[in-house]
Amino acid sequence: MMSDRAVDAAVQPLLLLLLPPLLLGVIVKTKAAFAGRVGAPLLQPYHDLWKLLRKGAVLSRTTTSVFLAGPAITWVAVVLAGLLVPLAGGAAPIRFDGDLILFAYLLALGRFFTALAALDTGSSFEGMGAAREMTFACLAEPALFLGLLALARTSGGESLSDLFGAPIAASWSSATPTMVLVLFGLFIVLLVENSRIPFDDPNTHLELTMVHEVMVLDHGGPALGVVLHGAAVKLLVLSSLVVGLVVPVRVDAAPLRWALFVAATLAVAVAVGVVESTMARLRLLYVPNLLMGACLLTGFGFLLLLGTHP
Amino acid sequence: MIGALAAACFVKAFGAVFLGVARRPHEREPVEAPRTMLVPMAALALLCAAIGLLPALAVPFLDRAAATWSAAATAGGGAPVPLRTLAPVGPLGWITVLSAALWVGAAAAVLLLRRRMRVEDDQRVPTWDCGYAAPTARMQYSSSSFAEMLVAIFRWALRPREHAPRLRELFPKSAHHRSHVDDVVLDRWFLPVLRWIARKLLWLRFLQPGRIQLYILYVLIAVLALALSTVPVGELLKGLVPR
Amino acid sequence: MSATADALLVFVLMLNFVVLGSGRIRSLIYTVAAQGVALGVLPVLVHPAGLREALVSIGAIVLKSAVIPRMLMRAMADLPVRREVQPLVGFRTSLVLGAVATAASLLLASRLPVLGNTAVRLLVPASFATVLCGFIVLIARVKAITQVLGYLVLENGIFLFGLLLLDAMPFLVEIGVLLDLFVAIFVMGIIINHIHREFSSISTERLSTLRE
Amino acid sequence: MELATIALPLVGALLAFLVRSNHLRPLVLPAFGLAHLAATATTLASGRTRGSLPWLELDPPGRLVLLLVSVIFAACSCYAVAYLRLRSDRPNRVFCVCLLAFLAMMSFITWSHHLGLMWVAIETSTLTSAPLLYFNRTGRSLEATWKYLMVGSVGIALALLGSLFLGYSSLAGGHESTLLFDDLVAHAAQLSKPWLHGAFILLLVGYGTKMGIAPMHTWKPDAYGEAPGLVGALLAGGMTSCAFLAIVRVFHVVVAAGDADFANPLLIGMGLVSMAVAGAFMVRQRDFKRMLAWSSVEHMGILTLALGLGAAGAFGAVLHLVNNGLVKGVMFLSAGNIHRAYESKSTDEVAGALRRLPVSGALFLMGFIAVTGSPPFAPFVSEFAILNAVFAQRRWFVGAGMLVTFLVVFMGMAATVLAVVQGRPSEKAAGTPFHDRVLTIVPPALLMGAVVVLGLCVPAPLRAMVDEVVRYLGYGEGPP
Repeated sequence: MMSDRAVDAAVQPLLLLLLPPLLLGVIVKTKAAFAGRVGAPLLQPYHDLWKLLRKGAVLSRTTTSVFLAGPAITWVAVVLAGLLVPLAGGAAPIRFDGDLILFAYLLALGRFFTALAALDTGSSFEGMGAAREMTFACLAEPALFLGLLALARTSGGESLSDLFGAPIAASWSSATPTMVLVLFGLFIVLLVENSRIPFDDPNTHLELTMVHEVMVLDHGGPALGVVLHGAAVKLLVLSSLVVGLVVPVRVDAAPLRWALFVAATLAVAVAVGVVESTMARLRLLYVPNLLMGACLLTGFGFLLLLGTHP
Repeated sequence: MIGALAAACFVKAFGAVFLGVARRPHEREPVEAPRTMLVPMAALALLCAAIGLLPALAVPFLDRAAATWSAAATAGGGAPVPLRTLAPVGPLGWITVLSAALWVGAAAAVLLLRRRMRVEDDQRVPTWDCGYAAPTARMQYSSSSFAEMLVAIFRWALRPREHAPRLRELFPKSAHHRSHVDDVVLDRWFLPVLRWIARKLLWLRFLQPGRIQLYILYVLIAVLALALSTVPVGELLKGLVPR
Repeated sequence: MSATADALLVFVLMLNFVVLGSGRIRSLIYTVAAQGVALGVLPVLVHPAGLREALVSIGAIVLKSAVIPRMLMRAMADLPVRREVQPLVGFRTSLVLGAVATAASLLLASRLPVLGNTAVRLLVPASFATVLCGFIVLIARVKAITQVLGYLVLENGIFLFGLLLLDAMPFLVEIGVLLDLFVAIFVMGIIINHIHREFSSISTERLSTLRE
Repeated sequence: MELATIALPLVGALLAFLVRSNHLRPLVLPAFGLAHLAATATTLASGRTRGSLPWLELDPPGRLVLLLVSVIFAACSCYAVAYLRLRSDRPNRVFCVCLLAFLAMMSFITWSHHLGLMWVAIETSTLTSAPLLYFNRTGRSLEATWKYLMVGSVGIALALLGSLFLGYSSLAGGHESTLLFDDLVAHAAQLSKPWLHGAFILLLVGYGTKMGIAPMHTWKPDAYGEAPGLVGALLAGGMTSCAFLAIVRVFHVVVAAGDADFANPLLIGMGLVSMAVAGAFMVRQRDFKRMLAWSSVEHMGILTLALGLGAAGAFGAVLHLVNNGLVKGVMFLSAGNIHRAYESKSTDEVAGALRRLPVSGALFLMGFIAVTGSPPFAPFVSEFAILNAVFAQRRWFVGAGMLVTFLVVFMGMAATVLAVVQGRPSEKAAGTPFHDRVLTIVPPALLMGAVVVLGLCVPAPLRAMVDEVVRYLGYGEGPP
């Protein structure tokens, strides 16, 4: 078995770095399909990234060193968060009790530095974006935490890897209502964190309507590349949470597991695409209500467990 | 929630103060604080970083402190039940590894990115302003505008104070809008309660009007009150009927 | 022998009411002096005549009926202040209060285990009544000099109760108590003079600036 | 052997009376004050506590109070020299004579072992202290003296009646009537209960009036507010302790008679009432001397309450008696300095005392911190012991009541003291001639030093005396 863990440990970082742009491509493809268009090729994001990394840079006069530090630190934080999550049902490369708290706060760290970088440019657009992002984060984080706590309660473990391994199948049967609530909650958190449609339109050009995009408005060249890749990895990481919930089946053979995982992740990407094309952007005032709803979902799920599980 | 609120608060504070463009021309050029003020701050920052990186170092101290405290908890007798020592609670090993990874990774990424995007100062351009004619420094997000959405969500608790301009003439001249949230707990509940109590206590002053006859009456009342308080009422009533 | 003591005690109780009812300060002083005389005689009657009892009663009579009243009269003489007693609570109410007080003390005394052998059953209620009347005078009168007289009546009441345990109080202490009474009245007299000089009136209404 | 501590001050009083010059007379005070302190020390060290007459004997609490009174008087007498120099415009013959006579009477109280004798001593001390109050010769101090004398005398008259009740209770109990403490304690079991209860109530009210516990406290704010700081220190430190000594002795008789559970609720009730009243009247108090008077009412309430707690509270009560005396000494002397320098007592005019009178202001502030029971100082130790006792006996409401009053008192006093100490002195205040002099600063500083030392560690001899008192009260070994 030892070699199996080693394989996992090796495959996970590679997957973390390579798979995410594919997810973006799949989302764009599904939206195009819905709109009856052919849409950009699946590998388009890889080309964008490659082009951005080689482009020259344009820096604003008002920015300080914080401006460049933002995207860099965000990227590192998100990648580290990725290492905590058991992608293919196995054990995550880094596993210890209480790492779900570290996971949430690594995401928060990334968000923190992106917002700082946004404020550094001194333009009101970035300020607006940062304000909105922080506000949404305040409401999304509790939903994430409650969801993870609910899972921890059902599986009895305290580290992410224990949550998502074998116990998921058992808890589906024993606490199905909770699992359903947590699933929806986490999916909404996924949408918020990656600023997908109901909360923010990733490819709009109207600055006033953006949330996440406007924060990275002033980044160009490699910095923008790093930011995009970081966002993609975050999408993968969060969707792996959802995948861990949805795909309870445990298969021993490593290659089969990984294949199953990739397929499931792509399915999630398609789901995101479907949501994006069917729903329109929510008015900014209603976003807090929806986020409150997510909190209630996961919170209620957690409360349901209080009676049953020790 | 608290973590995110804290993050929002510090982004606001750091951003409004340090980042962006100066909102008002400085009277005199801001100068860095003297070394003696910087060193202590730096030392503390390093200490935090050190504990973050190597929590295993701090654990023995904390254990000993907790042990004494827990031992005192059962001083009444019985073997002192030591609190769960900190060591097994936190996976200190992993935390050290991860924080090291975070530090090294971040530093490497920043340096790499900076080398890739070296731009001389003269080539710098103003921030992209979406073609707006005359962006002024005052258009930046100030701290209250940054927190406006959050304050709106928690309006029921924070009770922000608005100083909105009231438009009177047809062609309004300069207007200003200022909103701030005062220290809710202190200003809204604690001080008013104290003032009310002080007023109530002042009302008691009539007990000491300065007339000496009243003071002697108080002495008599004291005797009667003490006497009555000790004699159970039942016996008192029985006593009223002379034998 | 106890009959005359009882008569004297009833006389003291009567004097109490006269004190409460008297409207002029001069008559108030005379009444208190008379009470002093009555009290002075009592020790000889209550206890078998002995040198100690004789000395105590003589001391009491001299002090309570002669020295103190004269001092108060002299204090009154050089005070060109109106002679009437200013009651805070009307005379009639003071009398009613006095009656209630006497009744209460009689009742209280009846419940307390007084030793049967004392010749005088009336002694304890009389002392309580006098003490309470002293309080009433203190509380219900405005002029400072009437308060001193109220204090005197209070002391008389306590002196009355003291007769019960003459042998408990060493002679020296007995004289000490009397001496203290004299000095207290003396100091109060001086202060009344100062009050008069300061406020040109000895009514305690002027003495209420210090308040919270 | 008691001649030294009682007769000495009387001789001093006589001498002061004879000394002609207004200037030399104040020197008599420290001479006899320190002599008295020396006499007390030798008496206590030698252990000869039995007086020549059967009625004079120094029982354990008496020793403690004698020492406390002697220390405070020594400090006040040194302070008095400078004070009378500053007030050389006024004849101080009566003041010096009465001061020494006052000391003599207080020592007489501690020595007296007979209830009647003790009453005479207390009555005379009231009479000797009345002229001290009237030193300032103003209408207000006259009114304060009249009230002090009147309410005090009425109170003590009740105490005399209470003593006679006690005598009669032993007579009714079958023994020949006696007022000697030893006999009373010996026959305590046979004392007839109703007379004993009546006696305790009258004595508690009587000597409570001299202590200034509510509701008999009404004279205190006027008297301490108008008296010179020196007299206030002596009254608050010495006189109240003697009155408390009288109550302790009476309580000892009651405990010996096995009626402690009759007396304890009364004491605790009176204690709580006085603390509450003090707290209520301390809020928004603009005259800082009256504030000290209310603080004294509060601490007397704490003492009575602690006495009522029985064994556990006895240690705290006795220790608090000493601490309170010392701290009150510091507060009143420094308040006296401030009052003289600003020629006003109200916080409207008095500000910036730390700048105007650096040492007195600092002492006043430290006194405030000590009096409200903050850790480094002595009152914290005793108040902590008392609170410990309260909660050990599961008296939750009493404990809660105490803590609330401590808080209210702290807030009330803080407002006044900080208004006095901080800020900037007005020009008028800066102009007055009075400044910190050696003799006006050293005595309160020494007392403050004592308070700090007692706060850190109770020295062995004092500890022994306190334990002796606790044993005297019949509670065996006090808490560690």
